[in-house]
Amino acid sequence: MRQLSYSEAIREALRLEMRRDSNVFILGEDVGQFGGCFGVTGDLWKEFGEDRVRDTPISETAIIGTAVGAAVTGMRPVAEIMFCDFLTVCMDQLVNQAAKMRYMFGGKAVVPLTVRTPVGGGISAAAQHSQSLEAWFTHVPGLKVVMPSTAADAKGLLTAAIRDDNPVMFFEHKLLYPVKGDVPEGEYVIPLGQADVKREGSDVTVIATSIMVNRALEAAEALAAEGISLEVIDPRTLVPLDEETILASVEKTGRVVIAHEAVTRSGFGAEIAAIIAEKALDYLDAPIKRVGSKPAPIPFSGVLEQFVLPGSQDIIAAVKELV
Amino acid sequence: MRQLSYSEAIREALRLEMRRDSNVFILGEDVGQFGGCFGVTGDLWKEFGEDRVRDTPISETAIIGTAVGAAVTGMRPVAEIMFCDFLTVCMDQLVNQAAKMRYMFGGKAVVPLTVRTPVGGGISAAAQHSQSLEAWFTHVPGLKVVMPSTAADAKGLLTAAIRDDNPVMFFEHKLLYPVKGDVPEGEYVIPLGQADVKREGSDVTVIATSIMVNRALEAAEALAAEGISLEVIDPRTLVPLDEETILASVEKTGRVVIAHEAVTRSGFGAEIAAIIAEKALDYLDAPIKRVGSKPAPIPFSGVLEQFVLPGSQDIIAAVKELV
Amino acid sequence: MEKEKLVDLYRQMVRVRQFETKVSELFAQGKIPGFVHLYIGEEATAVGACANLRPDDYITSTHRGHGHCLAKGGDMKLMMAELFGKKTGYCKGKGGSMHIADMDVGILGANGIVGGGLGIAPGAGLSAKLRGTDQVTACFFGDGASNQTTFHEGINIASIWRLPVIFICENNQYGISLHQSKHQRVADVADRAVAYGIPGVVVDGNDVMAVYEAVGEAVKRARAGEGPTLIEAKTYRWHGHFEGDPTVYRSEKELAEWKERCPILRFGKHLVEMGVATEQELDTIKAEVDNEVEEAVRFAEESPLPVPEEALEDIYA
Amino acid sequence: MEKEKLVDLYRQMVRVRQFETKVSELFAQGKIPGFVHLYIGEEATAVGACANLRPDDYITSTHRGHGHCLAKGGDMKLMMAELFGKKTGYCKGKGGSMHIADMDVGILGANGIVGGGLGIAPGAGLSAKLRGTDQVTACFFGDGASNQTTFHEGINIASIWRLPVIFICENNQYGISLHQSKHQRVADVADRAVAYGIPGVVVDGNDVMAVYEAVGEAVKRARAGEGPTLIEAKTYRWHGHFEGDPTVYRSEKELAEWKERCPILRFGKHLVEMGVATEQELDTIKAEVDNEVEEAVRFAEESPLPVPEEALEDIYA
Ligand SMILES: Cc1ncc(C[n+]2csc(CCOP(=O)(O)OP(=O)(O)O)c2C)c(N)n1
Ligand SMILES: Cc1ncc(C[n+]2csc(CCOP(=O)(O)OP(=O)(O)O)c2C)c(N)n1
Ligand SMILES: [Mg+2]
Ligand SMILES: [Mg+2]
Repeated sequence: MRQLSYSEAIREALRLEMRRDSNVFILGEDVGQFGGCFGVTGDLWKEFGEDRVRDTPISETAIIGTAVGAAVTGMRPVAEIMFCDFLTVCMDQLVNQAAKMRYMFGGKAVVPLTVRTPVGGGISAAAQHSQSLEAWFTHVPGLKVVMPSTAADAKGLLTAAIRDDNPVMFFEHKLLYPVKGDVPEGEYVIPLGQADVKREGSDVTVIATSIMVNRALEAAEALAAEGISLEVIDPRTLVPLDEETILASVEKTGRVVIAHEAVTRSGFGAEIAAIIAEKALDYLDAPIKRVGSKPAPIPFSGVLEQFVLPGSQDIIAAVKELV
Repeated sequence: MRQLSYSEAIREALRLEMRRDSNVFILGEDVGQFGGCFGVTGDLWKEFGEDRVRDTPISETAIIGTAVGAAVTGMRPVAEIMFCDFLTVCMDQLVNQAAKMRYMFGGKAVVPLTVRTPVGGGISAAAQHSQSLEAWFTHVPGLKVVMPSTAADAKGLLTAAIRDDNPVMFFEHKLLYPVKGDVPEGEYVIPLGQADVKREGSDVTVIATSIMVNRALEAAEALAAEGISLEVIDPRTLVPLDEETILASVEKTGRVVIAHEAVTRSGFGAEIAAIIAEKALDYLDAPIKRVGSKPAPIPFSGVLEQFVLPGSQDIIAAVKELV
Repeated sequence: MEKEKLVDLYRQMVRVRQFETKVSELFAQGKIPGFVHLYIGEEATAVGACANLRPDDYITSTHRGHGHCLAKGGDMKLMMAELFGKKTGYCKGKGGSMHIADMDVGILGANGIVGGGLGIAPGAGLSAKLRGTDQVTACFFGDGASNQTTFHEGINIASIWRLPVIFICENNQYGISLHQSKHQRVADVADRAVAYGIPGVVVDGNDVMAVYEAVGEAVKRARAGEGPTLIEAKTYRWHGHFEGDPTVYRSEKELAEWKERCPILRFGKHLVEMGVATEQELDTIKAEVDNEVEEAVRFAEESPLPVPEEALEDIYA
Repeated sequence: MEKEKLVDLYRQMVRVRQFETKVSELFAQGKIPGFVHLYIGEEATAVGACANLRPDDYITSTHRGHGHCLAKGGDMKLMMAELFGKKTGYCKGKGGSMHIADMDVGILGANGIVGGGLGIAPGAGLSAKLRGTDQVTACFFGDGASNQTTFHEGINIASIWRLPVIFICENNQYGISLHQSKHQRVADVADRAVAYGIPGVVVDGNDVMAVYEAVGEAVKRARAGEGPTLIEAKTYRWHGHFEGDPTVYRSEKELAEWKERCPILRFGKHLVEMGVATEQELDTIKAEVDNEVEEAVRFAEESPLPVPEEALEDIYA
C-alpha cells in the first residue's frame, strides 16, 4: 500500500473532506501560506483559498468561539490549536459552550466542530509546549476525544471526526508527524469508538495511546525475544471508549499495563484502570500498572525531558513486574 | 465546641490570616461590599478595606494573572473565582503560569497563591454553574488541590493553603456553605496531605470528597441499621494525597466505593481506583465501585438534576453490590 | 415608521415587562428555581435592536436574556415552561433561564458565561459570510462583559474579517455590584471601538426609537459587507442583579431617577402625543399581554415535568 | 544624558546582537535544542526601555526574551548555559530559551504563552503598590499578543487600579507569518490605549534614545502613582519567527529596508557624529562583547548537564 506520513495523512483527510463538503473549512494560526507550525495544513491553502483555510490572529478564544458559532449555524469547521498547551486559553468555549450547547438547548442544536491539536514532548519545547492534556476533555460530557497513533488511523479517524455532528477533540502527536505508514487511498473512515488490537499476544495486555502505541510495540518486540507475549491495544478514541475490546483482552491475559505520555496522575490511564478494576477484577492475576510521565512539568534539557517522559523501557519494566 | 457554618469557618480563616500577615489579601468579583456571590467574604471588607479585599472586573484571567504576579513578588493573594465553571476562562494562568513557574525557573520563584472556588450542583444553576472540575487540576504537577467537607476542615485547610508557598486550588461546595459544625477557635491549621477517617467501620471503605462525605455518612447510618459497617474516609486534599490512610482502610475492609460529585468518567475517583488497583489489589475482595455524576452536563430542572447528581442512595446501592 | 410597527415596538416592550414582572412574582413564590436575572428597565434595547432583524438573522444573548429572546421572536409559553423546568420548555427543562435558545428563529442561546456570546457571534457572522447569505448577527452583552476575553478577541476577529455582526453593549451601569466607573476607565464602552477600527455608537438605551435607528444603521452596514459596529445602549436594571439581590451597592435615589426614564412610559407617552395610539389602545395592549402572560404561566404550570431518565438524552447528536 | 550612559546603551545593544548572532550559529550547529526566537533587529527597544529601570524594578518578557533579559541585567553566562540545557543555567536546564528568569534582578520570566506576561505584570504592579514601594514593572509583548485575552484584561485591570506598569508592545509587524494588517484593523497598537483611558504612545523602536525617552516618561508617571502607559515600539525582526523559519510570508525588499534602519549602526553613527565616541571605541566595545559572548559559550559548553533525577526537584516549594 501507498505510504504517507502521519501529517500527510491528516492533510489528505482534510483535503478530501473539504472537496466533499463545501461547509468544511479550516481556521487557526498560520495554517494558510505558512502551512501550519508543524506543516500539517501545508499547501491546502493553494487549493481552497484564504476563505476556507483561514489564518487567524493569536486569539485562541476567538478561534474556538468562531468555530462554535459557525458550527451551530451550519458550517463544519476544523480548528487548529498550535499546541495543546494553548487549549488552556480557550477552555470555556470548548467546555462550557461547544460541549454543552446541544444539551442545554434541549437537543436542538448540532455542533459539528473538530479541534486538531498536537500533544507531547520530545523536542525540548519545555513546560508550556509539551503537555498531553487529553484527559481533561474526557471528563466533559458532550465532547468526543480521539487520539490516533498511526498515519492510517489519523486519516480514517479525522474523516470520521469531521463528519461527526458533535465537537470532537483530535489529539495528534508532534513526534508522529513524520512517521510513515500504509494509508488507504480515497475515502477512508474509521468509526469513532473502535479500539484496534495493534499486536496480538497472550501474557500481558498493554493499553496504549498515541505515541505510546509505538513504544508498546517496541517493548513487545523486545520482550518477545524473552518469551513474553504482549497484546497491544490502541483505544484510538477515548470518548467513546471501546471497553469491550479492552475487557476481552484483559480476560485473555489477566495482566494489564496502561501507557500514555500524559502525566500518570489523573491521566486517562486512571479511567481505564478504574474501569478494569470495576468490570474485570476477577480476570486480574496481577496489579494494574500505569506508565506515564513522571509528576513534573516537562523540562527543557534533553536528559531531564527523557527522564520525565515515558518510554518503551518503562513499559518493559512494568511488564516485568507483572510476569 | 463553638459551631460555625462552613462559610463562616472559611471567613474566619481568611480573617485570621489577614490579621496575622499583612501580605495576605483577597481579590475577586463582588468580594467587597457585596460580600461575595455566596456571602463567603461577607464583612471582611469592613475590617480590611478595599485594598485588601479587592473587587475586580469580570476578568478571571486578570484576576488569576494579577494574583500570580503578586504572589511571585512577595504577596500572598487569595483569589475567589465565583463558580469553578469559570476556571475555564483562566486555565492558562493557573496551569501554564502559576503551576509551572517555580519549576521552569529552576526553583527560584515561590508562588504562594490560593484560589478559592465553589463546585457543585443542587441549586438548579444548570450546566455552566454546577460543575465539579477539581480532577483537572490534580493532573497538573505544581498545583495542590484541597477539598474540605466540614466547617472545621475548611478553616484548618484554608489556613494551611494560605500559608503554603505553592499555588493551591481550594474547592468549596455550594451546598455546604450553610452547614454548621464544631470549629476550633483561634489559630487552627490542618496540614495538607492528611486524610481524615470520618467514620470507622469494617465492611466497606467509602472514600468520599466534599459533599459526598456527608452523603457517605448518611449511607453509613442507613446501612448500619442493616448491619453493614462503612468506613468513611475523606482525603481532604487530593494533591498531595494521603495514600497510606486509604490503603490501610482497603486492607482492613477489602471493599471499596469511591464517591465524588464530579462526573465519574475521568474524575479523581479514577485516580484513587487506579492507585488501589496497583498498590492494594491483593486486599480486594470485590470490584472497586465508583459513584459520581452521570455522564451528562448538569441539567436545570430539579428532577433531572437530582437524577444526574449522585446521592447517598447511590452509595448504598454500590455498597450492596459489594457485600 | 408605519403606525403598526410603532405600536408593535410598544407591545414588545410591554411583553418583556409583564413577562419579567410575572417571573419575579413566581420566583418569590418559589415556583421558578435557580438564578433569575431580569430585564426590567432595559426593554427598549432588546426591542429596538431586534426590530431590525429578520427571523433568519441571529442573536447571541446573555444570562439576562428573556428580553432578547422575546424580542427576537421566542415563544413566551416555551420560555415560561423552561423557567419552570418543564418538559415542554424550550430546552426540555435542561437549560433554564440562562440557556434559552431557539435555533428556528435564530436565538443562539442565552449564556451563563459572561461574554460567552461574544465568542460565538463572530462565528455566526462568518458562517453567513461563507454561506453567502446576508444574515446578520446581533450580539448582546453587558458593560461588565466588555472586560472579558471574548469582547476583545471576538470583536477583533469580526473586525478583521468584516463580519456582519452588531455588538450591542447594554450598559446598565453595573456588573453585579461593581459600578462601571470601578471596572473600567472609559466613560463609554463604545470608545473601545477605536481599538478595532470599527464605528462605535452611544445611544440612549431607554429610547426604543433611538436604539432602533442606531442598530438599523449597523445592520445596513453589516448586510452591505461593511463589517461590525459596536453600539452601546445606556440603560439600567430596576431589579437586583438576580432576584434576591438586596442591592446594597446602589442608592434609592439613583434607582428612582432611572425609573423616571422608564422606556415604556416614555414611548407610550410619545405614541399618544404623536397621535399614533390612544391611552386606551395602549391599555388594551397591556391587557392583551397580561392574558398572554397568564396563558404562558398556565401552560407552564400544567405542563409535565421531565422524566428523570431524559437527563441522559440530548448529549450527543 | 552623560556619555557613559550613552555608550552603555550602545554596548547593551551590541551585547544583545552578538549574543543572538552566536545563538543562531549554535542552533544551526545543533548545539542548542528546542525553539529559539531571536531578537536581532529589535535591540533598541529592550535596551532603551530597560535603561530606565532599577534592579528592583520588574519586567515580564516573552518567547523572544533574550534581549529583555540581557538588558534588564541578566547574566549572559547563565543565559547561555540555560540555552544549552546545562545544570549551571538560569533554570538548571529546566526552562530553556522561553523561560529564562532571574528573580534577583526582577526578571519575572520569559514566557512561552503569547500574552502570558500581560496577565502577570499587573500583579507585580499591584504587589509594589500594596507593599508601598515605588517599583515599576515593564511588560514586553508583541503585536500579535495585542489580540490576546491578557492584553485586554491585563491592561484594563492595571488602568482601573492605576498600577505602575509600562506596557511595551514590540510591533515587529508580524505574529509568526501574519502581518499586522491581517490580524488587527488598527494601524497603531497604541490606539488601543483609548480603550483603557491611559496614554498611548508610538515610538520608533529602532531608535534607542526615542524608546528611552518614551519609556522614561511612562516610568515617571508610574512611579508617581499616575498609572500605566501603553507604548508601541515599531520595529522588525531580521530573522525568521524561530530559527529555521523560511519566512515565505515576507519579501527580501522589506527585510532589506528594515536592515537599513539597524538600531545599532544608527546609534553608533549618532554617537560618533555627536563626538560621544570614536569608531575605534565602538570597535573596542564590539571586541569586548565578542569576548564576553565567547566566554559565555565556553562556560555553557564546559558546564555539566543536569542529572536526570533532578527533573523531579523544584516542583513544589
Ligand atoms: C465568566 C463569568 N464570570 C462571572 C460570572 C458571574 N456573573 C454572572 S452575571 C455577572 C455580571 C455581568 O455584568 P454585565 O455584563 O454588566 O451584565 P448585567 O448583569 O449587568 O446585565 C457576573 C459577574 C459569569 N457568569 N461568568
Ligand atoms: C497562546 C499562544 N498562542 C500561540 C502561540 C504560538 N506562538 C508563539 S510566538 C507566536 C507569535 C507571537 O507574535 P508577536 O506577539 O507579535 O511576537 P513576535 O514573535 O513577533 O515577537 C505564536 C503564535 C503561543 N506560544 N501561545
Ligand atoms: Mg451590567
Ligand atoms: Mg510580532
